[in-house]
Amino acid sequence: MSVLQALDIGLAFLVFAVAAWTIFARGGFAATVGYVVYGLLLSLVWIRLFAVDVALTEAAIGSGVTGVLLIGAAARLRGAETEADEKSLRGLPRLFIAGLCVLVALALAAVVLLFPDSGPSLAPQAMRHLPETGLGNPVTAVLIAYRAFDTMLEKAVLVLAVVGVWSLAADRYWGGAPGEARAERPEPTLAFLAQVLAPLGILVGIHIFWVGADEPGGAFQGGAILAAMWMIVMMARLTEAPRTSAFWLRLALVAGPLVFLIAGVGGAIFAGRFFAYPPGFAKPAILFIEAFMVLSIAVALPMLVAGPPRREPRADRSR
Amino acid sequence: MSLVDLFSIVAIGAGVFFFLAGTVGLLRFPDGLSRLHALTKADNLGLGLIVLGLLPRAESPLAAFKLVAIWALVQLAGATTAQLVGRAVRRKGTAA
Amino acid sequence: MTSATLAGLVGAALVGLGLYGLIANPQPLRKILAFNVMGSGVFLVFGIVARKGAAAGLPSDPVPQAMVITGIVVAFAASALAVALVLRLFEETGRATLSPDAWTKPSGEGAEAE
Amino acid sequence: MTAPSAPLGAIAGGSLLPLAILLPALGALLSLLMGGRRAERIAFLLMPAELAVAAAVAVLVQRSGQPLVYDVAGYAPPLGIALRADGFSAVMLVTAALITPAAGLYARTNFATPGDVEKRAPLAFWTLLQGVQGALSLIFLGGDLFNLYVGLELLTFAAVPLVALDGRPETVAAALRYLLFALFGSVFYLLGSALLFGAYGTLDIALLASRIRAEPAVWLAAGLMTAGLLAKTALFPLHLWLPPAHANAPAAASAVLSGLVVKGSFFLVVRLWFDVLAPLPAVVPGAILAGLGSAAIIFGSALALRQERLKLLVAYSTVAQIGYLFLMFPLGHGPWAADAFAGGVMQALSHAFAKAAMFLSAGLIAESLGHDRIAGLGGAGRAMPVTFLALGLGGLSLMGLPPSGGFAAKWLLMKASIAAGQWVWAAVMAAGGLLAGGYLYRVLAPALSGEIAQLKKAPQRSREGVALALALLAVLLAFAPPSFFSFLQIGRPAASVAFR
Repeated sequence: MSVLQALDIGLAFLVFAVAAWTIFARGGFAATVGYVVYGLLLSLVWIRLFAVDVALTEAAIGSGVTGVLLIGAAARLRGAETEADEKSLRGLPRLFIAGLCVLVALALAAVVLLFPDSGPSLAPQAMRHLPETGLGNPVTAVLIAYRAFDTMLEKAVLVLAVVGVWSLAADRYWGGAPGEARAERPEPTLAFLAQVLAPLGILVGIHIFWVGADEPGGAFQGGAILAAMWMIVMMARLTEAPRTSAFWLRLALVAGPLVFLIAGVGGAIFAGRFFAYPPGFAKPAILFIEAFMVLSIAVALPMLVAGPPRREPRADRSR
Repeated sequence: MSLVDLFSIVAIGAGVFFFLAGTVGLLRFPDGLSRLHALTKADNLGLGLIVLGLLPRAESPLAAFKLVAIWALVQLAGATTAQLVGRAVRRKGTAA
Repeated sequence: MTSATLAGLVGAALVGLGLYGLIANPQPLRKILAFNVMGSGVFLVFGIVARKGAAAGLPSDPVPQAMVITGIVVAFAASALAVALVLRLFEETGRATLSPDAWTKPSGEGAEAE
Repeated sequence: MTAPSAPLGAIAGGSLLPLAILLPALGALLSLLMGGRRAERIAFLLMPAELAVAAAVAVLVQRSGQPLVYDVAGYAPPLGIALRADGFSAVMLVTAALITPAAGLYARTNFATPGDVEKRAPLAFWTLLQGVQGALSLIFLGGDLFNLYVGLELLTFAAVPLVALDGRPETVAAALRYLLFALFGSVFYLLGSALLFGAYGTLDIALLASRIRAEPAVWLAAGLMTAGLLAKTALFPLHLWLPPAHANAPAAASAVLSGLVVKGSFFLVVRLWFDVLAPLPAVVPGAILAGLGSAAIIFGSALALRQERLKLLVAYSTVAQIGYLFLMFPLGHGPWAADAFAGGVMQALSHAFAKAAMFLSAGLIAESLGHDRIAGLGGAGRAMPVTFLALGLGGLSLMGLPPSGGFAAKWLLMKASIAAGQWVWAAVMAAGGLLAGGYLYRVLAPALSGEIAQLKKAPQRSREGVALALALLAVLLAFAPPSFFSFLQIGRPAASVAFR
């Protein structure tokens, strides 16, 4: 036990140090790389907290997909940071802000330490209702059954974010594909990786979604892995990002929240409550909804990383 | 302590040693390519030994298979990254 | 000290660090990084709440766990929108700064009086 | 909110509550899916239905005299999520369901899709507009703090891109700054929620209100959540993002952002202090909030006086008018509580209508003159009298002159603060009214005198009508019957109702 404790303390220091590096490093690119490492370390922390579902999500989305997004941005902004540097805060205001932040952290730490070791919990209630859902993983039950309303709306948040990102395109590119058009042949190494990894990754993604009903995993984590596979294939230039006006793309984007919403209304008709499941029919309904959520996540995350459309729609059509 | 435990300890210990050596190489070697060399060699061996040490402790054949799969995936990713980094270093010239 | 309490302390420290970066660093990309650090600190606070709610044979309360999963996805979407805005600003002006005098016309149109 | 929820949950009307949220969400999803001109059609198809649902919710709340409650998915809190509609929710829901279509009608000219080819700005506008309405409905009805967090994020993601819709660098920068403030706000709100969950094992508002005690975790959570919500509401000194964002957005978007979106986070500050934390003694926090509000009134108005552009002036006046909203907080306990609460709500309503009308008018003025410089407004009022009538009637409410909803709001707040012996708020309100008179005079006096200005193009009658209708609604609030005020108290803890 003491070895584990030592490891915990070491992990805590490491997380803190890498986070500090992310905040204080001079170069934006270096800080971003630090952030990716930080995300991976955090998933270890989540495992130590016995929250494997969260650890998977943190590794896939918090560190992985967010890392790709931020590193891409940092690479493009590399030249832009020197000028802004001059305006960074100095002297008293900086000290004041630092003091404020330390105060917030200390107050928070104090309150966290005051929490009793066995605090209030919804775990018994979550377990009591678990048989009604036909699921074995209580986290999935919370996400898709007890608090289904949250999850459906959060899928709508993803869709709105995609609309927001796309809306930043120049008018002439509207409907076109995101990402630069490149005539180069695919990078052979990356193409090899994509060809080997993608089929495997797709299997793993679907597996993680499928076992999520009973074990750690689920629609978010599986969808994020599928998203990563699509991103690798696009990065290797084996395929291009689709046109943002493509109907199939939009259908895939809204399918998750839309099917969830329709199922929610169906619950009002067949089970007497919005987002309720008819008794005995819960598990198939949940897996059905989750399958569309996986699809939407797998499409929305790469689209959010790819950014606004950057190519004229007509040029694409002639392809 | 059984023979299996001893095997695990030796293999994982050796794996950790290789990781450590690789990290030292990454920090101490003079140029990009030799850093890369140190890192990839040590990581492949290090992770391989750790997986080897863990294999006898796997709960089921499926879990053992997953361990080997992790090692293979890391190999694949490592090899690709090394290629890409190596090319970037060469393109930049000796400056790196 | 249990690992949950330790994680809680780390969470508190991360919130402080992230808050500092969000306010004090002038570069938008660094602010986005800081927002993510701060966000993960908040998620860790949820994490220790979940861990301390271990009951009914579960090592961790599933409800806050589900909230964190939702939160991670939302934080990613926020980062994506922010990054898209920063990159758009950079493409339009050649700079990525929030300071108004860098991109407004001399008349100060649209700039605020600070 | 302390009433037991179980028997009320059985009321069939409760199922209207999820519908009020799901209809706009469905509209936003379908608009993106169908694309092109159909995005606008879907929006206009659904908006009457949404208004009908909002009105039905209000009628049901009025009939039962109690809040409507609905446990989504059939799981009661704390495990599940409850939606609740009290009097305040219902009036805000109706307000949003009126202003959103008004902004939509006004925006039809700017965001039309002429051909078969989908255009960027129209598709984004109609999708996001419905997103805003869905998010606001969720915020007004949500009974669970985490569900409300999702609502806040939904609102942020719908509102921020609206600011940058025309793509100029200054609007992109304004949107980015807005987003960073909003994200800061969300994270703080979420952190506070985490602490409350850690302390009480629920995020349901009614359950929290029955369990809450004055202890460190609660005070820290309250502070964090309030700070986060204030950043989103743009209360002084966290207002820096608002003027550039609201002044640079397209007029229809500004009307929604200034009229409604900031009220969303304000609504949650009220939920927090009047429902979740109601049992706590809140003298000092209330005074701090009102102090910040007072500073906002004075600074916002003074800065509005100095602006050279009409839209910026209107935006700074939003900073000031937000200040009035916070004067209700130190007056929440005592015989005057009902008046103070009604005054705050009245201010939220009248400002929503008045400010939407003013931004729409300002947009018409900018389009007709080709600019919105205040120095160049001479004689414009004589060229487009209806537009300036709408602007002026909106201004009446901002100044707090009778007859207007703004007058009713400020009078109630003043009455309450005098009854409570807290004269300082009354003095601030009087000063704020004078300053508002000053900045409106700067706009209206030259516009209504001198040679008739030459217009580049005359404003469309229908769009002027929309602005005028909103301004008239702001005026009509002055004639709200007493039953309206008792309606606002539905769902309030008995303490504040008893003294009415």
